[in-house]
Amino acid sequence: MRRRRFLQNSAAAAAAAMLHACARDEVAFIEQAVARSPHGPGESVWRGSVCQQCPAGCGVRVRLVDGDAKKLEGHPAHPVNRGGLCALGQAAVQELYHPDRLRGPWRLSRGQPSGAEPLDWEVALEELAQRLARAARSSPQGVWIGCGSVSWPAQYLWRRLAAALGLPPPVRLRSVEWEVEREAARRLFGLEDWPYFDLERADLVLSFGAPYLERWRSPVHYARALAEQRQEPRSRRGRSIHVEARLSATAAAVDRWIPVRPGGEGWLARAIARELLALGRASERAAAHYRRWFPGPDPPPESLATRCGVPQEAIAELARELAESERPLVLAGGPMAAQRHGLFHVAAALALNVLLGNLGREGGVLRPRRFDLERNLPPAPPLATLAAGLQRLRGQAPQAIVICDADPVHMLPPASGVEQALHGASFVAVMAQFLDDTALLADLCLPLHAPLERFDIVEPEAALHTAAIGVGAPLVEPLGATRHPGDIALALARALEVGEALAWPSVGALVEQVLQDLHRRTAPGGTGDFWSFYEDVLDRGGLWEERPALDGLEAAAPREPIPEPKLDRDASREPSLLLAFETHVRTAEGRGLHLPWIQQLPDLLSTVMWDSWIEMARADARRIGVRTGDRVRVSVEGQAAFEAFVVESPAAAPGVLALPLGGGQRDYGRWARERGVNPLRWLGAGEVEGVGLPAWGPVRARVEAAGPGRAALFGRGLRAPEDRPLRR
Amino acid sequence: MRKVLEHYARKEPLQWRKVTVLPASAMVHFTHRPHTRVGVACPVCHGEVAAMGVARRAVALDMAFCVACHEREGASVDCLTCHH
Amino acid sequence: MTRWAMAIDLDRCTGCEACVVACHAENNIRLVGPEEAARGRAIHWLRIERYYEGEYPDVRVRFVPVLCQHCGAAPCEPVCPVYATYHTDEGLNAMVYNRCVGTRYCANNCPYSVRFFNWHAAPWPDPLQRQLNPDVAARPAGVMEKCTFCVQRIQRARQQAADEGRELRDGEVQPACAESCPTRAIVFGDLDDPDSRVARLSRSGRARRLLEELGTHPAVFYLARGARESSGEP
Amino acid sequence: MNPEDERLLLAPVERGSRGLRLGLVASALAAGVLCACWGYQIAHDLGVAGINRPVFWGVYITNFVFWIGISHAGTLISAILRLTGAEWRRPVTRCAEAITVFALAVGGLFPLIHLGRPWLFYWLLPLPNARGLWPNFRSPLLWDVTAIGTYFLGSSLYLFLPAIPDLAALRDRATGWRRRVYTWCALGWRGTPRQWHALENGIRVMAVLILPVAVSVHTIVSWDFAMSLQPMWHSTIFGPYFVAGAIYSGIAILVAVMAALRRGLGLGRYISETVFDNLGLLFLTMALVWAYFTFAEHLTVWYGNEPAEMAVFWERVSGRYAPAFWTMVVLNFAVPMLVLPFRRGRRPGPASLVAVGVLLGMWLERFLIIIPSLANPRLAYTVGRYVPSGVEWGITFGAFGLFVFLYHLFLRCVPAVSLWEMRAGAAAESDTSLAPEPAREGVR
Amino acid sequence: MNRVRLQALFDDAPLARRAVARLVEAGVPPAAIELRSATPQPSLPGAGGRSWIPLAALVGGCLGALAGVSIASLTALDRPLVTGGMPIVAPFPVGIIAYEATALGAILATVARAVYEAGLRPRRTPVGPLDAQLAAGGVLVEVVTADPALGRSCLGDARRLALVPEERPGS
Repeated sequence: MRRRRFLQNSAAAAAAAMLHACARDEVAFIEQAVARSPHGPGESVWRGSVCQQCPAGCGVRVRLVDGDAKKLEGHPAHPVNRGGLCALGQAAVQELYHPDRLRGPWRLSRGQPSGAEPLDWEVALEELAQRLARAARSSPQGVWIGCGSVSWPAQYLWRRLAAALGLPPPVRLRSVEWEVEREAARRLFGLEDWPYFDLERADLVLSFGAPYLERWRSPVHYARALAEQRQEPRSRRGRSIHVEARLSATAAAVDRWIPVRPGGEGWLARAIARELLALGRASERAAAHYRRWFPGPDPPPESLATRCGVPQEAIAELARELAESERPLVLAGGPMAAQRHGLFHVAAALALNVLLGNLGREGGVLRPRRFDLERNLPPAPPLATLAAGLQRLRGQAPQAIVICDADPVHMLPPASGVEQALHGASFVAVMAQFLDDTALLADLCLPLHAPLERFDIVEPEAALHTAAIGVGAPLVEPLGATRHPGDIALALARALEVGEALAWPSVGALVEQVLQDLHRRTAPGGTGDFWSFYEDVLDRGGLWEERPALDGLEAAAPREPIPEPKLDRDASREPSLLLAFETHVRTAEGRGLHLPWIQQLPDLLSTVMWDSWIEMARADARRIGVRTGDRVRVSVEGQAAFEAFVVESPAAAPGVLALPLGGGQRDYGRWARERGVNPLRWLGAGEVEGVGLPAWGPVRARVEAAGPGRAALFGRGLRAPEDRPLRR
Repeated sequence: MRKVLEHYARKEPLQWRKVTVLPASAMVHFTHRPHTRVGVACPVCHGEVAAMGVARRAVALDMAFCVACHEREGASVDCLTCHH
Repeated sequence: MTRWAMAIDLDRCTGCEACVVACHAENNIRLVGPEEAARGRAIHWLRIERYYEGEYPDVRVRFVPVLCQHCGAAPCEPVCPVYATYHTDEGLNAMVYNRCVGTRYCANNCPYSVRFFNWHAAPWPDPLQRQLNPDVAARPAGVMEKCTFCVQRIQRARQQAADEGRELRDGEVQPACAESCPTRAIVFGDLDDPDSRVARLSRSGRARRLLEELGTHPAVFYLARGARESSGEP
Repeated sequence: MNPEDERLLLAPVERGSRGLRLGLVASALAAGVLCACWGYQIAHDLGVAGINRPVFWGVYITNFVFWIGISHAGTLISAILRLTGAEWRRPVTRCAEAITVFALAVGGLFPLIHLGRPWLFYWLLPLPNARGLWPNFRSPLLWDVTAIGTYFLGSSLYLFLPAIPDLAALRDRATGWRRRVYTWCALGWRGTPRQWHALENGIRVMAVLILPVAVSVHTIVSWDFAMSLQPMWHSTIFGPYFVAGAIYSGIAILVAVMAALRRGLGLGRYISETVFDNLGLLFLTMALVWAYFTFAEHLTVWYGNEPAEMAVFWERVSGRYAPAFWTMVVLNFAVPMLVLPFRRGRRPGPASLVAVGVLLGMWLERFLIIIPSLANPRLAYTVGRYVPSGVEWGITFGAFGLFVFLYHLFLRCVPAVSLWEMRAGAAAESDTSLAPEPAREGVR
Repeated sequence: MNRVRLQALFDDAPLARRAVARLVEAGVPPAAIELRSATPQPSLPGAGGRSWIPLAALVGGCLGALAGVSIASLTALDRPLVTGGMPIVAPFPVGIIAYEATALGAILATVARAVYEAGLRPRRTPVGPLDAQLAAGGVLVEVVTADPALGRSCLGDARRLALVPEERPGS
């Protein structure tokens, strides 16, 4: 015992001393020292950090034993997740110790297994620098940088590097629907950001497609909000209604699910708006706005009803419920937004908030709050939108493409042209933790630190009514020769003699500087010692405002109308409609499917493990002579597409096939390799009107039996025993 | 002992080796704290390390040994106390 | 005297399954590949049971997170020929891997189907084993396993309290599932302490227990969906 | 009974025959399959079997119940016949008792085979240890251990005791090492009146004692299921139901084996048509008893209409297991009802065919009692499915091999028909045949 | 003087019985006379008499029951197993174990007693020329005596008669 205590004191002292004499690069080293040494073997240490499995930016606490990360828990005080942590977040530790993580730079040959060879970092960086320099000299426009990292330093430093080299700004790589939702928010509320939906304090929540209990925006935050909206501390239980073509997990969890015709969401919103206007619930100004967004004459009610597939009286009743509610709230988004008329669907739904007049009010749509991290930093142009980026990509094949921490090949439909561009480009460098579909097409593959191995600041991409950031420090030794994407940018800057523009020796230093600035701002007059503040922030894993604020939000003056869909008669003779959906762990990005914990997690509704599946109505299944677990062959628009398992669902609409997003990676580690189907390969359909992004959504398809299969279902039973038909 | 002094001279950390080990296959979770708290003397399990030239395993740490002591001292003999 | 119990608020549960992964992470539950999973060997100490009511278009879905109910009169206990599973003084339904010979009788006699068998030894491809929780035994092939209410956490908290020379506080012990739950639907605590949250919830009008009619006296309470005010809940 | 009878009955033991040697080798190979499969399973863990969650018990336990059932042939029947002094028992008892012993030996293997960690089976025995551990006598599995142990010991002795005089006879005829062995086994039997007296008394008392054990054994086996909460296991009539089924399958294998001996060893003269006729009637009775229990069991469930139980019920009669169920009904009920009521149907040929069918049917019955209940637990979410693996089939097949192998060994060591009981029978007959004559004289 | 063993094979029990009577009259000690048969002959001397086997079974049963009860209850109680207030000993199981133990005890006692009453123990038995013919039926009377003449006088009406010189130990 005495020996241990002695060790503690000495180590703590040493750590403190070095912190003060902070030669910056040591910080990482010290963090590890502090994290481990003062404690005896086998004792657990808890440290704060931030989750980077998705852009929500939850605060986490990490359990460390003998220098290994063992468990992640949500940080109870963090406003985003308030102690909770979703399945993907929990699984981050498994990603950290995944046997197939990239542990050193590789030279690849565009997907050919042959000719892959490991490199030294020096060589790799040298080559990347030269390529960038050459490309920048010949034609700056010929360099295309895409960034999907949720790490703010990574984004900032790459934006800064691009600016310093006179290259176009890096492109934000997010899946289509996220961008469409942003566009809708820009048009309706004039936000260059997503609005925050104050679900917790709303008493009637009507959501159009937005799977806010699955992976949409900030699932942990919104799930908690829904729970609070229902039970204590609320005095009266709030209601929640979900509108979607398929019974999603969200639809299953809310109080009522209203099935619509796929592609009918927007029309339902228009129909409700019509009723609301008729009921005179909307203010003059709101009504005027609405008219300018949707100038077209309202179709007659019955036609609206047929377009959305919801009976008129149901619509009327829904509208009345909204009108009578004190704090109604309407959410919209999700895969629905990626359809050809996604913007229409989202905008039409969100516009209901304007009619209901809940903008900037408790339980309504609020302006998100953020810390301005870059106020006192050298300026860097913002990330280019995906639409603009893809525009440029289609222009002329870029010479050099650099992708940072994203898998656009997997998460964007082929129509995006990313894959062709990668093939066409003369040089492709990819920074990734795993060999994903994009990294497979690279010439140069640079391995990244796992979040727990590096300094980071993460801003919740879907910001709340409370400004918050997560701050992470290296808590474990890097598994291999990996780096922070920001450090790579800094190294490149040095190599390319633009070092003075990026004057930080390491990301750690940048983080420290930002925190110093925040310290000055949050603690007026810089009261309190910075180092204790710094320690405290790292220990809590972030910094956030204690209480939420109500920032006003106004409907934006409409400039152009929202494009409404023409009534398209689909001539296709294919019998059924195939659509793709999100689950708690499956998104278009396909993140997390390389982890066994996620693969073997039974899907909530289908209970399928380890694979993709086709969900269909029992009657349809019987028609083609298959039952749950059998394989079917699916052909899309007449051409053979893929095979998958069938899962019969009592909730599936007749004639509708549903396929989960995310699967079908070509590699991505041993547990994801060639597993399942990536719907985006088959569901691509034209452009999202008014946004200029490749759309994907319901397509005409045909299924036929392909023999029995060995599906891994965890729970085959559908009905509670007492529901069993009594056949006496 | 001379080794230790040499280490000290070279200012290297000592390389300790575990001599008192419970195999993972035993599925036993032992922590010193509860035992030291109630004042179980170290030699009971570790033997008179001070008297040893080279540290070696003093007691056959089998279940009989643990259970006997637990029963003697009135500690819990619930399997779950150690096996979980 | 302590009697550990759990309350699960079905009105808060959204079926996100964070608890399921948390349980895997905490308890070193073995990795079961696709082939074995297809053969019905997947292991989830905690699962979200999903039941459909009605047919399209008016369908309702019920979620029930099901884990070992730590029954007060557990059917699995008397049938074990070697006391590998038995009742502890704190009301836990214990499972001692060392003692198990693998008759699997307990699993057959569990009305909740929450017991699992290690059909094979667990593979931990390097460096995955570095994540393993040192407080939880890695089970060998041929033994049963099931939810333990995270007994290792209970014991850790006990040690903590003892070192600080005090009693356990309500809410101090949190199983991995409860701690991870995004909606705080899972509450764990001592049923014998009338003021503990779990005890109060167990008295709520919404409180039900699974297959209560079998007389197993489960230690897990489910709070039915619906408004709280109508239930006289504290 | 004259010397060539003796020679004929002793021939298999003393000279053997090509048929016997062939059978011995073939069955040895089959038994080898069991060993190989079990070895493989121990090396690669229980996972190589098809059992899973929630179907934790599969064909291993099916076989266990089946073989323990089979074991009720001999001892029980021979005991009943002995006590009732049925004359036609004489050629039956020995080969019947042998069936019991070997069926128990085979059946007793299966609980070990199905263990997750078979090498720890001895933890089920109350062995003193320093770790403060003890088996749980509340567990039906411990009841099994005691009951089957007792039954095995008892029926082995019950087989041995009446065999002593024949062993002595063999001793007197044998030479060399065989003589030495038989000398030891025969315990110096000389056939003095005192010895005969003790022997007959012993046999009679044993017959009385073994009956309740036999009944208890399969009752307890049934309680393995009835003690649990599983739908359609938790039934009060399981005890008698299983015993009836056991005797039924027991008689079936007895008929089959005796028919085989009759043809194989040419014992037609001793195992006569009369024997089959009587056995056939007993067989028929048990068929009816079994049908009655099965009907009662299913009727109760169906009328009670308790959801969890109905799930299993429908699974059996109209669901995934319907084919097996109706095959069972045909083999165990329809066929016996069509054949056995008629004297010609009770002749060795048809009777043995029926018997084989019933054996298959009873195996299916065990299977149908175990699997559908497990596959449909109370919480319907966890519906299971079960397909036995190659290893399981191999072991099942090997078990039959092992049984036949042991039986062949037995035939090579001890006469299949009890010599002295036949002699006694013959003697008694001659007495009765002499009796009438003085009567006739009286008439004159 | 060297002794001989006389073997006489009689067709049925009454004849043998008479022969034995004659021998006894002639002063042959009953111990020197042994009757043998290949089937039970209830009418022969020594075949009757009361048997203690049932009593042995009873005693054995009681001992078994005792053992069963104690192993199922007492030893279990003696072990400090933690069962959270659940019973370690329950009446029904104890009953079942006791039942089986009873049967076991009784069976073992029966066999033991039977073997004892029959005076059985593994040993070689001398075989005379007529033993083989016993199987065909009849009763064998064997006398070990010093004068062969006695045999002829008393066993005259035997179906067959044989005389074997008694082999000495070591010869």
